[in-house]
Amino acid sequence: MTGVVADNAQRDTVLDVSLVRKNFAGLVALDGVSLQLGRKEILGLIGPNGAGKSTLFNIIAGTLKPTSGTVTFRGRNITGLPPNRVCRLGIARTYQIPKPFLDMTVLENVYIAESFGSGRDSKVGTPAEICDLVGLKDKMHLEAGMLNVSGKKRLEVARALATSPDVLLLDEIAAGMSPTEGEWAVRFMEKMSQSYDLSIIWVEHVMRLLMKGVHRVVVLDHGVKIAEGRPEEVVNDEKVQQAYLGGKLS
Amino acid sequence: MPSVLPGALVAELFILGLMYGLLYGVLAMGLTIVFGVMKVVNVAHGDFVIIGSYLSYWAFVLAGINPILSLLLTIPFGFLLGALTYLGLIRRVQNSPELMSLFLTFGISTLIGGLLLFFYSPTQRAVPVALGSIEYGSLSIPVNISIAAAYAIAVAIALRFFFYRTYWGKAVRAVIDNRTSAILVGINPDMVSLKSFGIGIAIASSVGSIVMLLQSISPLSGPDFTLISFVIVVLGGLGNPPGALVGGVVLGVVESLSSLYVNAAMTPAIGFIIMVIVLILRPQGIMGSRG
Amino acid sequence: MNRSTRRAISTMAVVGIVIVLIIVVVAGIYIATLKPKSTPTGPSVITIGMTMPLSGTFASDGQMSLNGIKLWAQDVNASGGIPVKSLGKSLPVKLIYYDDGSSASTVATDYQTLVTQNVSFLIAPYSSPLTLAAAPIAEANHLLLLSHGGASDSIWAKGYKYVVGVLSPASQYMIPVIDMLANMNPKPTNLAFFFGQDPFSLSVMSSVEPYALSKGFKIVFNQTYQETATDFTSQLAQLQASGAQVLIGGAHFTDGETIMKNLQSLGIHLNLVSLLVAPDDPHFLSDLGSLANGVTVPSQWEPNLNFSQFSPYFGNITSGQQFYNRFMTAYGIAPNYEAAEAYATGLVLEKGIIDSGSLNSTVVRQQLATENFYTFYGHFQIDSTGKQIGHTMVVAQWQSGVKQTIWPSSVATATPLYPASLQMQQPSTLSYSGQGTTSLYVGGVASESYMLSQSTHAMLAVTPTSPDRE
Amino acid sequence: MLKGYLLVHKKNFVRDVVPWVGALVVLAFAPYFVSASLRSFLLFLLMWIALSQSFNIFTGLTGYVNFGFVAFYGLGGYGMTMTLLSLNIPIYAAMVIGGVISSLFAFAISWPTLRLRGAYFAIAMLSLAQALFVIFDNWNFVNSATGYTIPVKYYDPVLQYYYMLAVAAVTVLCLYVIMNSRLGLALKAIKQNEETAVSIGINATFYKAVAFGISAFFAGLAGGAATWTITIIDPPSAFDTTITLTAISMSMLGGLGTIAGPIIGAVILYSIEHYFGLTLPYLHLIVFGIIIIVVVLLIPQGIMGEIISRMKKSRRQEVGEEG
Repeated sequence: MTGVVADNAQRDTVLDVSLVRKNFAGLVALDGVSLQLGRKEILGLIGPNGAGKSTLFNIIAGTLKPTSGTVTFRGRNITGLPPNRVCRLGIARTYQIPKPFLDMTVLENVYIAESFGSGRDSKVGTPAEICDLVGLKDKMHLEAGMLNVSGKKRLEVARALATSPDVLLLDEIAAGMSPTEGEWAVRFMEKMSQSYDLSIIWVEHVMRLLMKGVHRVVVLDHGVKIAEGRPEEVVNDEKVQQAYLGGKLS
Repeated sequence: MPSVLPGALVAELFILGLMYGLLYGVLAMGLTIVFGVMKVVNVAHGDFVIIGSYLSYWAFVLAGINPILSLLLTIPFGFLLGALTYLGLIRRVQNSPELMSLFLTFGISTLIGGLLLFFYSPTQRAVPVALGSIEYGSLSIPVNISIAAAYAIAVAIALRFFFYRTYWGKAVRAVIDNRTSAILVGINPDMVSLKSFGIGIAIASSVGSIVMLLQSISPLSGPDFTLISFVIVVLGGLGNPPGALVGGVVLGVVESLSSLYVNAAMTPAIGFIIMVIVLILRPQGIMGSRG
Repeated sequence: MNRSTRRAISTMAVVGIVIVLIIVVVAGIYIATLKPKSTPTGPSVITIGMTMPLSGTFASDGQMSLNGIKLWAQDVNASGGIPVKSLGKSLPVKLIYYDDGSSASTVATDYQTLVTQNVSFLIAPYSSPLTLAAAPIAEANHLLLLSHGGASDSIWAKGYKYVVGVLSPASQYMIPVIDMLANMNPKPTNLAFFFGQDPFSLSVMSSVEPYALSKGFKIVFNQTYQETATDFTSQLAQLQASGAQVLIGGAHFTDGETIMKNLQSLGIHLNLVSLLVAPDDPHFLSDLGSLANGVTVPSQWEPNLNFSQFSPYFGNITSGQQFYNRFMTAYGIAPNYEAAEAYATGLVLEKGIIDSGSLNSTVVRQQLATENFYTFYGHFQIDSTGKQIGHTMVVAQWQSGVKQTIWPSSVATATPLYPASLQMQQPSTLSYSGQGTTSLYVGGVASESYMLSQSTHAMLAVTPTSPDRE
Repeated sequence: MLKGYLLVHKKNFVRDVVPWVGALVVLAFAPYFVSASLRSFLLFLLMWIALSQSFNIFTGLTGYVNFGFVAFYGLGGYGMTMTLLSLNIPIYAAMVIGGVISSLFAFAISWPTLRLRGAYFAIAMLSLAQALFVIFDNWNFVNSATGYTIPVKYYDPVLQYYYMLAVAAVTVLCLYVIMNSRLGLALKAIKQNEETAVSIGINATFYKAVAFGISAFFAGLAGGAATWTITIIDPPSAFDTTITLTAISMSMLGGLGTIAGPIIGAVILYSIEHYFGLTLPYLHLIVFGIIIIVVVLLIPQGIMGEIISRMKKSRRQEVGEEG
């Protein structure tokens, strides 16, 4: 199997996105984007609105099929697999606009994710423990619809963690959280990544926060990867500055 | 007996199908506008057609008014009825899930059917208006169907004018296109909904008047019209008024020409089968554009 | 958390109890309302049960039939009831009837209910499918089921012992029309068949097709249609192209009218049109006006028929005209053959009870097997399966606003209008032919209907086809 | 297996099960002490319970409105009748075959139709059922418009009652089992948010198809039992859209997605239809229409849905106090 060979060769690459291209009715949303995610790595994915970040997430998660290019997860080609298969293989995601099961309690939300997510016991813990971890312990029995924005974002994270993922796709988790909560999120992700062998791709608009939390940054603009590297390098990149029109990055 | 040449027969069937299709299309336009603006599937559409038919029937019986003239009665009446139905009932479920409006209009349909049956009995009604046919060589084109087609074209032109030349028409188009943006540019969506529901029902009940020229009706015929409209609307794409016209013509012509090969008893299945195929292959309708 | 789940459980239990309570209460109310009805009426009244399609597809036919039977019951009771020898006295009749909404499943439910309500005899609902739905229940409960509006031959092909037909079966409907056409001058050669896709019409078609071929006719167009279809223009355009001279077909009411309207709008020239059921109804004239002219219909009965010279003759009503007038006075609308056959069904039952002297369905059924008599409706005689073999069909035709009997010539009141094609072609202008007849049903139901009398009505009423003319 | 602490209603066998068993026992002995006409009323009430409940199994649990529901009923009826007449097997076996045929049809159409959502799915199913009607009406293999009659030798109203009771009871039981199973959990998630459900690994296509098939199976069983009782089956009665609409109205009035809801709805609406239908034929349509409109406007979740949401509300307040 070539997959096994690849796995041996690049033991540290968990997720490999290669030359992914996506057209929507003639519009190019992604134009040959490649990126690699290492084990226990937290990768920041940034770019102005319409850069193609969400499209890339949807392609990795299986919601969209790429026009061309491949997504390889731990040596296995997962391009075009349906989202439920992708999730069961070990890639979990959150939504930018939280999409919980509104009429279920927080605990039930997490429980469902745990029981369908990976098909094995969660490596993170029981549903109640996960609720505790993300700080929703006292709201466990509230219906998800009753949570505030911050609570819903925490629930997104809890639900994703409950599926026992190896790769976590975080979509603007800190947006809607207070600065203190944001700090917590950064520390939390750091901890999760280390304790549970979790690799993370993190899209965030609150740059200041993101720069603290991630090991590496990939910058997209108009569907093209324009920069990649350590946060401080990327911030000073000319093309990135241009893309953001006036250095909003600092 | 003068025997018509097969070529002429095909031509005649095509023309008949085309003219029926135009009427189908306009009937369905009422439904599709309502769906486009409000995302309400109006299951009671056909029952409003029957209300129009009864209005024309009584106008004829009591005052001897020709069904074509009674359009002057059914159009404003239909608009008023639609506006009132919107204000009293539809408005309350507009923001609920689609399911709820489906159920609500189903309730309205049952109620209208029940009321008509209760007051007028299930006996069929027809207006004894006899119109001949126009002969072109070996073609004979019925006058009543020609009138129906002419009316359909007139409505289509009037709607085109409304949609592209008037403020409210543009507002309706804007809401169909993108409700949120329409609200952002200052369009009052409730007013648009009110007017489009009124227009939808006015079209339905005016078609009811025209139908009196073509066939007998009874309080039980409503759902048949609803079903035909559904088929057409799906063919043309839900919420796409020009699509409805195209869908209607396609259905009319296919039904008419298929009668050469298929026993009449199978004809009603043709529309349904085409529709299911279209739904599977092109859920956005044969017109092809999404939204 | 425990507290809340426990509360939830008890609420679920409460809900369960509520359901049981609802069932019990509804059942209780039901029993309470039923008790008085189901107490044995004893021999003080003859109870006859039936359902009628008063809503749904067959509603207008059902209403006519119901009126016919109710009129019979009224007449019998006015004359002091039916003498029952075994009881030594006359008993009045009582009708129990429900609306079945033209639905076979409702028929099944309602007849199951009826058989528990001490009925002595059953009358079938109008139409073949509904009669077929009622038959097994009558059969299993050994109750006589008289069919007045179920003509499909299949009803008598299932080996039922308790189902008796009063009307001619479907296979007989179009036979006299073919006989008549064979005698026409010039004799047409090309026939078009266009029947409805339903058991009754298919039954008619399957017998007329071989018969027409045996008489040397050619069938140049042969299709069936859905009764619910709203338009037949494309089929009729092909019919025209096929060179057919005569159209034979139809199913029930609405479709028949639609065929006529479509024929007219296409300007099709035919020598004759003969449709099932629809043209017999007086609404056919009021709905279509002069367009009705020349259309023929195979009929079970016409007002101008007179059987009083035949014997044995039974019944208070001596002629079709008398029934016509009687019905007109009672309901304000002209009877069609559905009304007449329903009334005659009552007469057949009456005769069976009188002659057998019993209220036992089995005994009366045996009696009816031996009967051979005439009523205003015509001859009654059944074969061993219960199928009607005595009664014969006639052909009627609309002529200048009057429905005339045109075949067989022995009972004809007018000569056939043939070829009738000139009436099919209307001028291409708007013309109102005749005024609409409007019947306004008050209260909707099995109640009487009131007429807003119009000129058509008067035209229908004044059709003095006196019995002498026969 | 589900972990008990997560369920809204923890199983309490005595309180949860006793009312149901009680109702079942009462209904089981009913033929011995009620009049034949009441028995016949109960028989058809049970048919409507079975139908509205099997409608509920799919639509109530997934939120997809199946406007072509009657197709399952009709196919079950035809399947039962045709196997009974041609193979001469026991009625229950014929009924099961009818259910299986109906279920196979559901699986066959699930791939194209279940990809559609909302109004599209509703209209597609409505049209499919109508198309089936026309096809059966013209298809000689199923005796076209004439249909079939069940011979008198099979007539047995008491046995019919028990069969219908069994069908209704099994349907309700099955719904209960589904709701408390992994399948039920998956469907609950799909109903609330299909996209999220898929994103946490739920194979929505598969679970929806399974629910569709189960719903069709029980509707087919009920169709078979009903056909046996009615004794006649032809296309207009087997594919009568009114059956779909009645099942929808019943489960909606009672509360879609609940166990008791469709039963309550069936009891109320069938009683109305039965009483008014017998005496005032058109009035029951008016009453039906008004009930539906009022339910949609005032209690869109139905009677049981309303009760449950009030329960939740009070629990929420309780939790709020505790927290």
